[in-house]
Amino acid sequence: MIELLYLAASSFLLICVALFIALVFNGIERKLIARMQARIGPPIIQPFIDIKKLFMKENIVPDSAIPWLFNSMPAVALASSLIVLLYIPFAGMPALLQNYGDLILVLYVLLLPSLALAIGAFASGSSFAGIGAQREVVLMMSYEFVLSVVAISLAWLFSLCCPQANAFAFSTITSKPAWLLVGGAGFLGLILLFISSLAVMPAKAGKLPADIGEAKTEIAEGVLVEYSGRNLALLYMAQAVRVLAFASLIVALFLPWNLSSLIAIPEQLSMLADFLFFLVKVFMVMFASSIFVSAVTARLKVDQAARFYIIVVFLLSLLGLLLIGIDILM
Amino acid sequence: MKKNRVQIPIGPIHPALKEPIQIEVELKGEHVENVSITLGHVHRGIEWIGLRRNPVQTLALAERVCGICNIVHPLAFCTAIENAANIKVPERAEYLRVIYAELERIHSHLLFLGVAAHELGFDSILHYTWLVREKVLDVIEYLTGNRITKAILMIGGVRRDITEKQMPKVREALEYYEKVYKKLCDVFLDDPTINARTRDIGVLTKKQALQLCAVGPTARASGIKKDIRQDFPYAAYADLDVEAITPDVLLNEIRGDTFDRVVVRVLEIKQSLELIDRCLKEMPDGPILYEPMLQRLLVQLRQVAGEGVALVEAPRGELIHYIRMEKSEAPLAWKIRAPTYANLSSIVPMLEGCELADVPIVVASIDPCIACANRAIIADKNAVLDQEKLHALSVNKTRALLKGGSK
Amino acid sequence: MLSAAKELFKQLFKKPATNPFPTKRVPKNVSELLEKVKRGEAKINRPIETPPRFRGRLIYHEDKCIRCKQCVRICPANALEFDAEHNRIKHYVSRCTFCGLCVDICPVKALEQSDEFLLADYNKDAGFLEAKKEKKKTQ
Amino acid sequence: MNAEKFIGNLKKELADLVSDFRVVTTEHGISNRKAYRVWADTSAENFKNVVKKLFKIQPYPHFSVSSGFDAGSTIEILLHFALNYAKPHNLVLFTLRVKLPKENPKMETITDLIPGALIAEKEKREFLGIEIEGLPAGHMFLDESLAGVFPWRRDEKGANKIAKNLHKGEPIEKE
Amino acid sequence: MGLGAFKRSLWVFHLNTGSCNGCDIEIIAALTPRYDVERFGIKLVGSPRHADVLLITGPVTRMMKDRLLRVYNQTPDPKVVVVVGNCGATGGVFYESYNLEGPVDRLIPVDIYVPGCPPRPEAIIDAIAKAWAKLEAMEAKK
Ligand code: SF4
Ligand code: SF4
Ligand code: SF4
Ligand code: SF4
Ligand code: SF4
Ligand code: SF4
Ligand code: SF4
Ligand code: SF4
Repeated sequence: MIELLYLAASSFLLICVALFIALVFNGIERKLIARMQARIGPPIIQPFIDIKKLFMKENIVPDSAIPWLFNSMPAVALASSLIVLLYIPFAGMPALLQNYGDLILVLYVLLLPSLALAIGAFASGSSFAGIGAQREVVLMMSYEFVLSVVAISLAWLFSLCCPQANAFAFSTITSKPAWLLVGGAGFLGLILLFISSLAVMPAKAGKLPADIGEAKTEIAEGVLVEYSGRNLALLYMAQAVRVLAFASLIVALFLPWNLSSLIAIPEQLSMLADFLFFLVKVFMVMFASSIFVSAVTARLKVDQAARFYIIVVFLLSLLGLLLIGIDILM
Repeated sequence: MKKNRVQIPIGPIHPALKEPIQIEVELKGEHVENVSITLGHVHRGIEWIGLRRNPVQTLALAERVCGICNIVHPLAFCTAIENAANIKVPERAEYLRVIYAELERIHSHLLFLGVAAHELGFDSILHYTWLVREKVLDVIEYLTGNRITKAILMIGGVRRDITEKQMPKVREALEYYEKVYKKLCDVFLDDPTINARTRDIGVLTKKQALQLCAVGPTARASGIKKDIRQDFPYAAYADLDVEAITPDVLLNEIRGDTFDRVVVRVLEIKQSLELIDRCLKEMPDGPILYEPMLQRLLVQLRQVAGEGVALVEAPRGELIHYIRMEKSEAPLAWKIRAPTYANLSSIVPMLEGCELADVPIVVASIDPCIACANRAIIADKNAVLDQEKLHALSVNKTRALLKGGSK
Repeated sequence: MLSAAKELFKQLFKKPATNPFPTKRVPKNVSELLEKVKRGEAKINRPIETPPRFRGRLIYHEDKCIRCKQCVRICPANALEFDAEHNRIKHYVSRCTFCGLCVDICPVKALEQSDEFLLADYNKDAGFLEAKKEKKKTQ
Repeated sequence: MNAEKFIGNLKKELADLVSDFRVVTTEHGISNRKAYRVWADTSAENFKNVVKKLFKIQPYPHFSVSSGFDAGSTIEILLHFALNYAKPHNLVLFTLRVKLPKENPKMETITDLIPGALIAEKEKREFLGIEIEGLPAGHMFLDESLAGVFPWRRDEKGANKIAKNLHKGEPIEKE
Repeated sequence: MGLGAFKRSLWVFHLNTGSCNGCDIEIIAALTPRYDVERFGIKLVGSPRHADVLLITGPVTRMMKDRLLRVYNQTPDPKVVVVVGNCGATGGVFYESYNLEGPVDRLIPVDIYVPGCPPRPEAIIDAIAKAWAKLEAMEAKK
């Protein structure tokens, strides 16, 4: 019982911290993009201000919408993105829910926000939103393949190296960096997998060049078009958390090193240092895969994006799998 | 994907179109099956208003046909009146007119490039081009007194000279653009995403362009070497031997797609820079107004009976003004035909078969400025416009009227 | 793409091109700030400088005016009216197109254009031009 | 072909279809280069033949627009063509005038020859109340509330009765 | 609740009701690097439902009248209406016409006018500053 209470309390704490971090990162991102565009840009706390304001605004439900579905989906989106975070090992600490799920589950839960967004958009009854939702789904189908290949490859690798453990469990995968388990070919394979995961980021995060579901110039914010006030605020947060969750996932899978294990740090500070280092890693991943990319690309069309994921990125990840296979089997 | 069709109205208050115009595209899945255009949302009845005022007041009105080409509208209006009243404009004024018009072309084309980038979701480039554009706006403000509405033309000349003291700033701006031009080329002509989104999208064949009376960069991108500055002497263009730019200058081929329309405009920025440079050097001294006294000019205009017509190359293509004076304060007739009015029909063949995602960039690629097209035209409530036109097109094909026209 | 990416990346380390008018960020309290500016305790950033030929708000020199009404007749926006009661010209700022035709036509230079352009107001009739003002600009 | 020669041709070809064939030139620039404007009148019966003839002289005549106004007892329609284009400094701006009786203003469409003329013709129909034969029946394109109003007419069908002065917030008629 | 967040996060919907584009391009210019209104948390949004501020340009043509009213109603409260340019405020140079229903304040309540034809981008920023002041005054009254 105490255990459970402890779990609930720490989950709550983690969720709050994560929400905070996600929004700060979102603010930094907006600032950096502005700077790249030679602008001063909004203050870093802008996302907090925006959300606070949205909560003050009227929450309009369009006449054409199915109200309960329309109103519940933003909450589902946010909740599911937050839950993902509970499964991911943060900064070398074991994940809070590590005994209740594995990599496969996380990948599924990570799908939920996109699905909730699409369902909410369908429920709004607007044709713009409908088109946006269709696109969101098409895109989702195209990149999920890539993620499954990544998951399978890693699991395969770990199942051979640590046969006694559950290969899909985070505790196994993060127990040692995958990079140390492989030789030359496998190393190359891991690099390919890493790159393909990074390539999925813009689509997962709803950022350029794959912000197709929201394409402002074509379908007027698409999936979001009918949302306002509180619902919009929830979706906004869900979006920010989703990016953080996915970036953390990538970090957990590919960059699991801790600062304290690399350089000598006083015992008392090691937790804090690891945590900060983790954030830095997450941020680097976000910058490379999402922030910078979205500043320097145009929006692709759905079919272009889908083709890119299904053909280029998928093949890339398959090649990664193959290389790892070669490495393991030979 | 889905069998039933969805109708997506783009506009009249769609974020991609800053101006109200309604383009209704019928979709099958993501593909455009049918297009219809509705205008009239910004029809202010400018020509009618102009028939209630004296020509100098109307000049201010002509300037507000459009906030973007507000040199060329007054220029065409003045030229038409000068034609009707037999007024000879001083040579220096003709050169100044060219300088102002070319400054405007630079601003307008940069604006287009930014908007095109924005339609592609490439906002960083929107910010970049609009930052670059500020320089020419500064020069325009420096010379005329406002960034946008220049109020610089007057019947019989221009209102303000470019003095020797002002030259350095203009020159400095030209040098600045020489420098950034290379970067602009890199960004727009070599970028893979821009390429992927514009190559072979929204094709307008030469034949279609001729049939639909396309003008300006839209026509030139389809390979018609029409440019009023080259063809028809007005202002100092009579001395300048401008050459119409088609995309084959750079690419050795003409496809008439969205990319070609971008290429033409990028190249025309360079051309405008050269024209301004030449005018600054070759501009003769002398008066800048045929009649510096406004009162006397008005008295004289009240005596005019006659008609005049003027062609001018606006940033978006051929612009024509017709005016008829009948010895009274206000003109008897005034007709404006701005380039977007002529180019709008071309959108329909361009859009057929495109994907929804292509619609904004294809529409933007004719650089539509609906403000002008609407000042007089009205709308089709049903999808008639395109069907009629497509019908007309097929009639035309069978009659094989084109002799020199087709590719 | 690479050239654009390079440009944008470089920009990260350069100063932004923004002119921080009137303040860089939203001030905590605008009215307080304005008070402070009045007292000379705080400063707000200047807008981008207007050039000498700038066509801003009109200035009317009532003493010079000979009441010929040429300006009323030429104005394309009907922004000038002759106020018979007070025997002077009345100008509606919210109708004006700032074209300067009235300035050009006035035979005695009783009208001129200032460099004032920050004219936003809660009341559209607030801009009536009542008394003469000295031109601020030196050029 | 230079403009002078082109105009000679034009005059010859159109001799029995048009009247009052006038060439107006203006000079521009230091070089005093000439710009050529040609004006000609024709009848409602002949005007379409003139347009067809133009195709003989110019592979694809560029139709710029048509203007029109209420001249009291008649309505004048002017078709502006840019001919001999794409030849540096030698474009001929040809304006063909058709006078239509006010009681029954009627003319044929040219959209079968030049599809791009569609918008201009519709405009004439809306603004001057001209019947254009062969132009597919559209709706009233100005807002519904404007049915029966032809803004460019100077008679009782004009727009004066519905026009407003926004500064005063009253109809213009009152002035 | 405090209007502080509201003040620092104004989302703007721009509606052209028949302007000449002059004011519209200056509004877009205000977003671009030289002026960058995003530093105030101002964002142009594509749907009136997301908006706090309506920026209206143009003298309101017959066809745009209904749309103006609809957009106004679609915008959730609280909201601020700003008219940019003189033709929206009074009809400006188009003051007599048969196809205009304006000016804007005849149809919807307007909070701030920005005179100019078109106003410089910084005059629009000045209007925003006046909007802040107005919000503060509203809050002080409560
Ligand atoms: S950002 Fe662009 S598309 Fe969006 S509202 Fe502004 S101008 Fe329109
Ligand atoms: S009397 Fe003088 S001021 Fe009056 S209209 Fe004639 S010229 Fe102009
Ligand atoms: S279409 Fe042209 S005029 Fe219209 S808003 Fe866009 S850039 Fe401006
Ligand atoms: S095409 Fe017309 S509306 Fe567009 S910029 Fe030119 S004149 Fe203005
Ligand atoms: S500046 Fe122009 S619009 Fe303004 S009052 Fe003078 S003439 Fe009228
Ligand atoms: S034109 Fe000049 S002098 Fe005449 S009324 Fe106007 S301000 Fe006075
Ligand atoms: S100089 Fe001309 S405008 Fe001035 S008062 Fe004399 S006649 Fe009138
Ligand atoms: S106020 Fe002037 S510049 Fe602005 S839209 Fe109206 S006419 Fe154009």
